[in-house]
Amino acid sequence: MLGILASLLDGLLVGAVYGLAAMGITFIWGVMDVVNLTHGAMIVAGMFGVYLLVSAMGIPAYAALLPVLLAGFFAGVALYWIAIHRMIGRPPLMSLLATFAVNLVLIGLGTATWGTVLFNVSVSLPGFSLGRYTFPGTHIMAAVLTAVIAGVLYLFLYRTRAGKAVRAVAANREAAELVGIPTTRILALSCGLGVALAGVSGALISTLFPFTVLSGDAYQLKSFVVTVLGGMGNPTGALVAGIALGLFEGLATPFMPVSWTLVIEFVLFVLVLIAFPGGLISIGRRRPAVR
Amino acid sequence: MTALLEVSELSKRFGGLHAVEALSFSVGEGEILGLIGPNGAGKSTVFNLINGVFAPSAGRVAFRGEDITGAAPYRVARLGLARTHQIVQPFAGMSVLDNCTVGACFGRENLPLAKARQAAREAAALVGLEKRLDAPALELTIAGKKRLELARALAARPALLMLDEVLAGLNPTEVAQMVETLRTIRGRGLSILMIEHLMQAIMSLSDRIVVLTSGTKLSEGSPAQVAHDPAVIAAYLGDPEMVRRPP
Amino acid sequence: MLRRPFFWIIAVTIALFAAAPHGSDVELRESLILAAVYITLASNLNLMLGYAGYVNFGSIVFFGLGGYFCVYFMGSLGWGLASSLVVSGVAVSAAALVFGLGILRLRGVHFALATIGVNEAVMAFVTNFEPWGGSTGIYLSPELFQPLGGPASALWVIYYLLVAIMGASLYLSYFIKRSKFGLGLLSIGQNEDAAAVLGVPAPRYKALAYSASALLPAVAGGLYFFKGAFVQPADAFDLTLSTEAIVITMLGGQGTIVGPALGAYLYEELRGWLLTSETFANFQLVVAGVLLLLIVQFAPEGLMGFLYRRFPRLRRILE
Amino acid sequence: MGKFWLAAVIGFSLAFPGLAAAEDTITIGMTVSQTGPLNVDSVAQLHGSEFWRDEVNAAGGIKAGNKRYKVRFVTYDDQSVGGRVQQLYTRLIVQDKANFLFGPYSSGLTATAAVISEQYGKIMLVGGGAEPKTYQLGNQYLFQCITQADYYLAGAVQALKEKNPHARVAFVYSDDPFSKAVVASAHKLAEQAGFTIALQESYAPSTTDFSPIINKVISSGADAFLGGGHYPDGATLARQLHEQKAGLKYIAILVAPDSPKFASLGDAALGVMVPSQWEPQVKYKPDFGPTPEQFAKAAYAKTKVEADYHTASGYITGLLLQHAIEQAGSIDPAKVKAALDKIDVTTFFGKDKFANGPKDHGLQVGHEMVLAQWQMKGGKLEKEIVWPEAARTAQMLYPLPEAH
Repeated sequence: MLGILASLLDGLLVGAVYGLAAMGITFIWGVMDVVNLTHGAMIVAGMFGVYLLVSAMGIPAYAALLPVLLAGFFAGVALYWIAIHRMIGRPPLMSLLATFAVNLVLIGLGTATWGTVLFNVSVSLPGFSLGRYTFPGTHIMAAVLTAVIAGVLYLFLYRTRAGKAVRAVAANREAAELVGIPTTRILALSCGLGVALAGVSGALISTLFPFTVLSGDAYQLKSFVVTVLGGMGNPTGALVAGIALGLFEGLATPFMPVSWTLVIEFVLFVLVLIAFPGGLISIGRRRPAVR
Repeated sequence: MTALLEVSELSKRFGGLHAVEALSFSVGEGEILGLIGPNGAGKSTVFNLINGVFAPSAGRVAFRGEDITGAAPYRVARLGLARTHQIVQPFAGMSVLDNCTVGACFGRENLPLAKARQAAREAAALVGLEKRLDAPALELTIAGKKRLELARALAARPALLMLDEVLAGLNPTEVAQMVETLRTIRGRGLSILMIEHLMQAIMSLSDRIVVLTSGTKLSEGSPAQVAHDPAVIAAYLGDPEMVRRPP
Repeated sequence: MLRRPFFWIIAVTIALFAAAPHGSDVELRESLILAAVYITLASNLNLMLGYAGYVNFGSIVFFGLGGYFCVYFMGSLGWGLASSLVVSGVAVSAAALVFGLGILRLRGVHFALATIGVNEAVMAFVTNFEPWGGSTGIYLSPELFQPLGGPASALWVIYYLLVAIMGASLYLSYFIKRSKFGLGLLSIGQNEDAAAVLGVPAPRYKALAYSASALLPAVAGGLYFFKGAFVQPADAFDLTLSTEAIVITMLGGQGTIVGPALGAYLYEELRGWLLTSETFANFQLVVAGVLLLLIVQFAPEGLMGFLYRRFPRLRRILE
Repeated sequence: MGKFWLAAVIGFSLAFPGLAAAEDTITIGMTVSQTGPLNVDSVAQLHGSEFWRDEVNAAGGIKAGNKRYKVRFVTYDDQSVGGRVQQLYTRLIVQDKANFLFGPYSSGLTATAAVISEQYGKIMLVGGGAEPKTYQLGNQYLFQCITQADYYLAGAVQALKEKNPHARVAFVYSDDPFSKAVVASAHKLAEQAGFTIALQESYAPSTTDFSPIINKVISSGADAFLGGGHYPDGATLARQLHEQKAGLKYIAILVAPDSPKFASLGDAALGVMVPSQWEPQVKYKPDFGPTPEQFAKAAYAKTKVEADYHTASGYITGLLLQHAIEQAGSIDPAKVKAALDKIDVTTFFGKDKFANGPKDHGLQVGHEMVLAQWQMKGGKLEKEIVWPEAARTAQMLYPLPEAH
């Protein structure tokens, strides 16, 4: 029994990080109908950001979060102007391919500079244990920081003018323009925020697991699943769906071979897309799923 | 006169909003029925309920005796019921000819490609588009696109043609041409169910008129009867008594 | 149909492909095999992407399943090449019909994500499916090449079969485009709701197109993995391959027939050259990425779109 | 007029014989995973082969009969994917006129490349394809220079038997051809050794978080852990086993712990064992070629990184080919193949012998694995050989310190 409880708790902790990773992609999708295929590469950039800062300047890993967040924001704004600006309003396939192109470039540069060698940010925090099961401090800290970041994002969206502008653009870009919202600037800001979220989730993940330049793909795919479960374009939904997915993995593992959980995850992914286009957990904004 | 289209007790609710409430009317063989009413009366919704774009909350729709309530749009079209859109929906990237050929191919007669192209040319000529056959649809003017909507529907050689404000946005000469076209079509034994705001056009074209307001039928009858029905005047111009009261 | 010039242009292309390596130039054959596979993938993807406007992101699942069926029939059940290929093709397009009825109710990016989901679900399933060797995959012994006259001549037989499959793909796209079914697909691609109102049976046509776009890639997959004498889940259901197929179709010009074919050939030559050139060897991903970014931003209608704009008369000759 | 030129050419060539004979060289072709997930091990293996080539050329080339052949490499990037392998190997054979071939990295790519090499009767020495199936399909020109997958964990099972005959073993391995083959045979050996199999789990290579699996290991009450996969997953497993205090006394993980970078895991690496084809501290007495120390020192001098077994595997493929050419006294493929078939030698890498029955030609039957363990030596994490007895350089740290 304790084993199942331990797995559930693990699922909750890591599910929160899945949720944070997915928030980046669902945020950009929600605001500008763009599927950001550089998401995986941006997560990896966040990981390497922490590694370089920690090894170069010896600062503790968690202190590197803020600089990575800022760097991610500017990278996001740059990504907007390079790949996404001309794609706004055009069929989603175009932005899909534009971001895919940037992803190719990032992976190419990453492999050329760092190869696919392993990197590890050694962080250890006292955790707590439940019988024979231990919960590393790093996982707990990651979940706590995720909650903090999600809270800050919520406050930004619902308690600030810029947040209101972002939500307006998300709801209807043309209408927002008519009432005087500088949509281009808001779109660039949102893209910056989305990539910053991806970067910071990468930074948190780097404190949990060793990583290579190619670790991004697994997280990108996981983010797709979480985004769809949470309802496309719904950041709070993504966080809750991330936790739900983590709990599912925690719950399923004791009862069946681990390799089958992936089969179920993707079958669930397709079924939810068909049956609940709005996502399983679509709290807050209801968006017409089929446009 | 057997009823071509039979709508009985038709209703549609979007959440709390009763867009259409227990509406009944019918369209006879070879008849032109006008459907009028203020904006938001639910006219376009009725069209969408008949040709299956929306599934009705209640009521029944029968076409030539066959129940088509909630049937998919393409099944309804295949039975011979064609319609135009209030906001034009051309196949922008395809030529005018191809646009019409789609109508001919998949309409009532389900024509093979070669015959369908021929039917498409005839329909295009009918609405005066014969010189623009190879032009991509997106290059047409708004009037041209309206004509294309009509041509596409006609190419399907339907038994019943539903026109959704086909005159809206046209200048007077274009209106006159379109009315003339509708008259020639009428001559071929085609029944028409028409939504229109231009009173003199719809009054002159229709055999009968149904007036709709906030989803319910306010009045029905010949154009003359409806024009003098006090309820209709009130709905359009406000309380008739007001005319007599001193300022 | 036969009067149209494009019908003969396809015939000439197939003849060129078949004659080009003329028996000795093995290296050219290997490069053309990859080009033929890419052309097959891109042309069949174009039925969904270019005609019906549906982005099948996970189209590689047909290729992978075809490969697995064929290798399993030959390796474990001892069937001949011909029967394995035919049954694989039919089985995969039937499966596509079933998948299609489910996911074709979705549109736009939701459909694209669903196709990714289908591909990943099938890969995860195959990885756990022991009769197909699970994660080890299936190895084929060289003896299976004997009926085709040993490995050397077998590779030639496989080459000609792949060229035939490529030709069939081009003709399939061509005949569909000129048929009533094609007109229906194109109208769905332009505006699905308006098409339905005009009587186009959208659900049935989409499912048929999805199933048709699965047949030839499945057979090509069977040949490809038979040639490699080994199939494992990671190679068979590699998402980058179907993303490349989309890039190729966009590069060439979606909705046209010659577009994807030209795009596939150019793409294959480019990647082949990048890989074997010293200067770009480890930057080939970067170069491919920058190139795609420029195309999507500045020439979204692709090569053919650009050519049609510059030489409108071309539109009557090339389709 | 013609005679004058003729005389000049002869005169010229006499004056510079070396130049005239245009330097006899043999070309060896191979593909390398410069990009994609297999990049780390594949490039390490390439460095080993290049190190051998440079040494041979420095010594004047391979002596065959009265001729000396310089070695030239032609390599292409196969991107860790089977798609282009056949195109590239065809190019190596046809356009680059490779006399001999080295295999690509990983069993899957080797199987695909074999179709081409077999067809042209080109000898292909494989330093990175452990899976035995490819050699049991009737291929005639393949030679596996490293121990096959089935024996990878054999040493770890026997060593465990000596330490704890009633061990409860957890097998957790990656869903890929290599790891599955290794664990399948290790499972049989473990049962024969009388262990109880507490857990048998495989995970998708893309798995990033192992905590659910590790909880399962804890629930199973296992005290020995055997498994892993290729590169990133092995390291993540080690770190999470440590962080979640799985309470294991014995941990052997495939491939990942062999790289010097594994030490960056710190305490999580302490006591973790890895089956290895070769370690710098092995004590083999070579019939020819460098001793293990000489190789280790020279390799470190060249690459500034302590040689891991992938580098050694790259070097041995070259050394065995060289030996066969020298024995055959010619570079004629048939003679070299005959020499390779008869090889039964000990080098810095250990014993090497190829099976040459019809059903297993080229399979490696001579080479033994060693078991290395990360131990704390003077405050620094070092790899020590802890099994077999003959090759031991330090006592095995068993059971693992309480930290685990």
